[in-house]
Amino acid sequence: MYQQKDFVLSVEGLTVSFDGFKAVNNVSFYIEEQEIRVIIGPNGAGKTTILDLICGKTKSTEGSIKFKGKELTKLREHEIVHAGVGRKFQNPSIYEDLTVFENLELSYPKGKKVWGALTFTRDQAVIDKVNEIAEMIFLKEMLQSKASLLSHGQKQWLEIGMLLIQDPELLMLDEPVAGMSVSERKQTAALLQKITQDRSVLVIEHDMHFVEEIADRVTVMHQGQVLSEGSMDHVQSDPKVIEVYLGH
Amino acid sequence: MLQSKFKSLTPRNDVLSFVVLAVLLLVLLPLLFDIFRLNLIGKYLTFAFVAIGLVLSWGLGGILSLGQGIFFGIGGYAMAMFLKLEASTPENTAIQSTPGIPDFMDWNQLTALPWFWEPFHSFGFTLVAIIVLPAIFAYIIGAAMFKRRVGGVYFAIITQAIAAILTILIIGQQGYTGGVNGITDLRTLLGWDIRTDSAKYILYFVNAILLLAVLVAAQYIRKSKLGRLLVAMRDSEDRVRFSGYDVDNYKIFIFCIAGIFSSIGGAMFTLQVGFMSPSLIGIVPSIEMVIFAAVGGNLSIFGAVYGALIVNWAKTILSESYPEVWLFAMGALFIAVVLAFPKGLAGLYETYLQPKVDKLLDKKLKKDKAE
Amino acid sequence: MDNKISPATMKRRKVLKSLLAIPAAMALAGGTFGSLAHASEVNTTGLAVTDDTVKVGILHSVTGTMAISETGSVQAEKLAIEQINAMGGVLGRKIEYIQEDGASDWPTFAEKSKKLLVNDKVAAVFGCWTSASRKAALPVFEQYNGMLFYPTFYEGLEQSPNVIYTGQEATQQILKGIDWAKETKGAKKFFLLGSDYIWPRTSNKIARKHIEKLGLKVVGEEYYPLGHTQFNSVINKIKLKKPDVIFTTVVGGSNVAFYKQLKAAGIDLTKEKPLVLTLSVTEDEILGIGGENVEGLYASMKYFQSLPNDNNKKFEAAFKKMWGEKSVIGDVTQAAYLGPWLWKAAVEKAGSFDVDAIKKTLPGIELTTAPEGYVKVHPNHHLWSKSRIGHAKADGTFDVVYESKELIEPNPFPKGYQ
Amino acid sequence: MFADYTWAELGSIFAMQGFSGLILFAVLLLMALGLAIIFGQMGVINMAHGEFMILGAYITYLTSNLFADFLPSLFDIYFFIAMIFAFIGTFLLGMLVEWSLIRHLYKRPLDTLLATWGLSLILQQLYRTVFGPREVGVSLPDWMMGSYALTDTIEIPINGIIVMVITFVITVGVFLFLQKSRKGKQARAVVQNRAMAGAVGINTAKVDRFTFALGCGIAGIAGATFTMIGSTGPTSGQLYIVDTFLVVVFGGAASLLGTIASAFSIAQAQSIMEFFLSGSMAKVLTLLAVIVILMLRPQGLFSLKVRK
Repeated sequence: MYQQKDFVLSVEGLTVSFDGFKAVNNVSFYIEEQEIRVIIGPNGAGKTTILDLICGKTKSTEGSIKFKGKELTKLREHEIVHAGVGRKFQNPSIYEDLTVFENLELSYPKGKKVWGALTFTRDQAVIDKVNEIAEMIFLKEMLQSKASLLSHGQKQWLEIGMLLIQDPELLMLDEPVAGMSVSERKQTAALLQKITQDRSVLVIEHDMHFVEEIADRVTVMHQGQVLSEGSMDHVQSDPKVIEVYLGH
Repeated sequence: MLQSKFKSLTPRNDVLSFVVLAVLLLVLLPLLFDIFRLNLIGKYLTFAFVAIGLVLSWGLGGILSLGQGIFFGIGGYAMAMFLKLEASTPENTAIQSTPGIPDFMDWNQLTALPWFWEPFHSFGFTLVAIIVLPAIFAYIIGAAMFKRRVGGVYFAIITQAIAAILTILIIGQQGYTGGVNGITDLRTLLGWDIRTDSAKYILYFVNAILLLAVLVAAQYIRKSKLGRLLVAMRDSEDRVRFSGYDVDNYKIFIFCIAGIFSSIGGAMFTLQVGFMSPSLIGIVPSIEMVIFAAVGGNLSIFGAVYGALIVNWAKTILSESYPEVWLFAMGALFIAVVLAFPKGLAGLYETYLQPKVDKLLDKKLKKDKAE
Repeated sequence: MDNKISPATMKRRKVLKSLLAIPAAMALAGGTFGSLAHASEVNTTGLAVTDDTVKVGILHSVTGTMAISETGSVQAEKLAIEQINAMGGVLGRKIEYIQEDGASDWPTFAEKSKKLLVNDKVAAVFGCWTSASRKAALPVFEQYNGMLFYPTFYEGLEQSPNVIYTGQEATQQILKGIDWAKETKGAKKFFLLGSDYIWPRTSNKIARKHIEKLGLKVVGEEYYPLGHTQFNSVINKIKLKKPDVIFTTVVGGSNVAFYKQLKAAGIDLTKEKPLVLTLSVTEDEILGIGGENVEGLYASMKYFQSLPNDNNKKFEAAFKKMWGEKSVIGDVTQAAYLGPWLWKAAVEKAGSFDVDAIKKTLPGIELTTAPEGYVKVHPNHHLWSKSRIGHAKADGTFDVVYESKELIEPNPFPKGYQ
Repeated sequence: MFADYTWAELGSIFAMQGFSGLILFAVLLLMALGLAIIFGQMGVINMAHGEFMILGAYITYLTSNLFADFLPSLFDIYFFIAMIFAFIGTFLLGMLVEWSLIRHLYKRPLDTLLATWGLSLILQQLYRTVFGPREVGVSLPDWMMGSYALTDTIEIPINGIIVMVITFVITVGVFLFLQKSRKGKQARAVVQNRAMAGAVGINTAKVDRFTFALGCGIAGIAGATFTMIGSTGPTSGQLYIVDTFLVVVFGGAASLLGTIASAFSIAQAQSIMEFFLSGSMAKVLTLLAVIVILMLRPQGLFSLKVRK
């Protein structure tokens, strides 16, 4: 028990099967406070499924996910969010028909019940917070544009911004730099450095340079199972990992 | 500034639309038409209540219900039950074997009023029922479906099937419901004869004002954060869900609102037309109601009103002059709406007329803009 | 209701009529009546009557699911109007009709009734088919004091001063049919089957009461939703219960399905084991079912196309001349044909198109030229008519195998049958 | 209710009732097969499905008149030729509709609902204008209409057997087509991943048109078959539409096996309840049961569990 107190997230024995196919098979790992953890692995290794399981999008078949001592597998999606877990999807998922401002505003942690949403007013606190986040994600100038007009990279940032405004304790990012130009990628890395300071982060990424840049620890997955775990150097020298990557 | 919204949603345009519609409904139409036509318009407008509800649930929320006739029927039947009880005084029904109960019950050998009819002696209860019953019913359907993530096409087909079931039930339980004939021969409301021309005028205005009130409510919902959330859900439901919203509740809420609006329309239908029957509940009327919203433009609450008016008007005129071709015309209209102008009348307005209107307004309101 | 007419008006009208008769009109009128009065006196309530025309309305479904059934009525009404015009019209005025489409939608019937009465000011309306459409339109006719001639056999339980019911109400159609089945065929056990709405349910109620009164037995009673097309289960039930008579009130598309499936299940109607007695299959319906599928079926109604009297021969010939050799005439079609003739007789007897005037003259109006034979309007606004049983042949026509001796009194609120 | 009957009687009634259930199963399945392709595979909500069926029925009617007038000697087998005509006719109309209407709407499934509803109104009025508002009687050769006495008390309707045989053949045909033929594989590929299918050289427009038309053609065959048991009029098609959609949805839209299972369970449930209850109540209860099950299991009876 004492051990869990140090961990923000502890995943134990997590398994999910789709019609008998075990997409995630008996996976366990632990994330500490302020840690940046990156999950890597070939396509189909079960990385995204892990995130789906943590945020409640997919229900696990077996195992437990504890977030600050709270069992997440029993909670519904929005309760998991309220518990302090934020998640960014692989494809930027934002509200194309709304402005950037409105996109951010909707993620502001107020008026999240039906009645609250009906009576929600846009007060100065909201406006200030949105401006602050917009500044951070390089979209200050775009606040009144429709989100559909943003570039791919800007959409990624916007989604990250939408998470930041909720101030989650655990931030989960699914390929945050995929499809970005080199300069965007640099900006994103800086952004991540900045925002990860006071929270734990779980990232899925393919780009090894990027991983090296940000990761505290790395978990390598293969065929639904954890293949190796440790520092970047450690997993890079792990023969099992080498075999999987080179064997392909 | 930050308060500004989309161009298409600028309050200025909405205020203008609202004023134009109010003038049309409250001044122009009553001046232009005799009470017969005006009463017909009143009838068409009761469908506009449903169409506005559909704009909120379908247009904004992406929830297409093919069973809005259910709610139209709940309101319509609630009102009809009250009026029928009032019409079935022991004096009026003296020739029956059991005087004092509605005539169709007597024909079906009922000798006492069924328990669920009893509360409809009270006008207050009836008014509450018109709002609360559809909300409860919509909540049950919505909770059952949305909590299990039934959506889109499935939801449409299931609501359609529910409308079909309800029709079969009402027709089959004729002793309690009046069966396929519906509840007819309604005469007075709290002693006030609703069949006279003056009553019809008054009812028309009550209906029009209620409609405008519903429009204001719809506008409020649309402009609130909840309205933006619905749009957001349509774009990316998961993102909303993982931003900490219980998405299902929002869907249930808006479905309930749409149901309540429809129910008010149904009640006003009964008052103005003087009867209610299962033919307004089933699959065909329910789909037609969707079509009113589609013709108006499924994103525009004002368009919904015009859609209901114009489609019904066309139906009446065409079926009077060319009974053989009106189905062709209706069919062609629906296809045209989908293929040629998917945003409906509102879309046409936005593309062609609104820029001009904006220009005009801009000129006049330059001073206002200076601040 | 303000149906009353002041005695003063009545008196004035009579005086005027006798004084102002225009002799020249005699020739025009073709001798069917004696005088041609000025429009203002035969029409004191502002109906659409001019010196040489009078407007009436025809209100049936031309579109929608009911168009199937209502077409024949429209044709018959148009034929009657044409014939009346050829004879010189009504009170010397040609009938012009305004046709409206009820579109199988009950509110539309109410709406169009109102249009005909309020906007077009028609002197009479021939129309409605289903009870639901009549129930929807009825308050309109009562409120605006119009006159509706309603052709369909129906469940009764209604009697409005503003409607003439030219079809049979339920007891007229049912009682004699059951008597006949008992006496001629020795039937003891009945199975009642109907579509699920008010007419079949009321009819079966009356039938059940009567059957039980006769000391016979009802072994089953079943209803299927309108438009139902699967009857195998009920056919099995019928086989299990072994009734002598299947008494059916199935309507519309379901009829086609029912008889086809009955035949396929090995129940041969010509063997009469059991015998099938229907209230709802006329020559019109047989067109859709196919004569070979209903050969041997018995139908209880007041009219069959094959009635061998001269009136009917003339009517059939005229109908076919107007609407084509292949057209068939069912019970309702004939009843619809009576509407304009009854109205003409009542108007001419009253010497006025005023609805209040013809309300007074209608009871007691007789037609000796009706295709079904002699009919007479009862004070309850239904018709005295005969009960007949027809036996269906493979060519889609009926042999009339039974005809009540006397006219049966209409009894829309039958005591003891409710 | 069974007290007065012998076991033999009861036995034969239950046998016949079981057979009724099978016939109903065949009818529902045949109705739903075309839609299972159009709605289940392509995602097009074809509200005009009933009207396509009725077109098949009208073609059968025309063919029967043709044979009665010109080839009376072959009247006994006209029905099978009529079915082929019905297939061709509805197939061609399906291609026309896909080309003019549906292909613009693949990304907007709910809009297909509105457009095809408009189409169904137009078709209904077209039938009314051409064939008149009355139902037409389709005469069938005598051998198709009788019954076959299995024992003294068990009689099997011949048309029921024919419906079952036709349904069986069409179902197997559709199954083999989708699973084995090149065209069928292409059709499935397009459904599963349009972009990818296009990229590997499948002419997706052509495949769509063919698939849609095939669904319509099957509806035409169904319509032709139903002239044996149902009515043929301008609005007869509307009678089928709710049942048809429910069968497909209940089965799990994308699964042909599901459609079969769903038709079977709905048919048996309805048939059994009809025997013990009144027809109306049986219908209401069946529909309710289907809806409740769908609420508990929205993906239908059979569905592929996939990672979303």
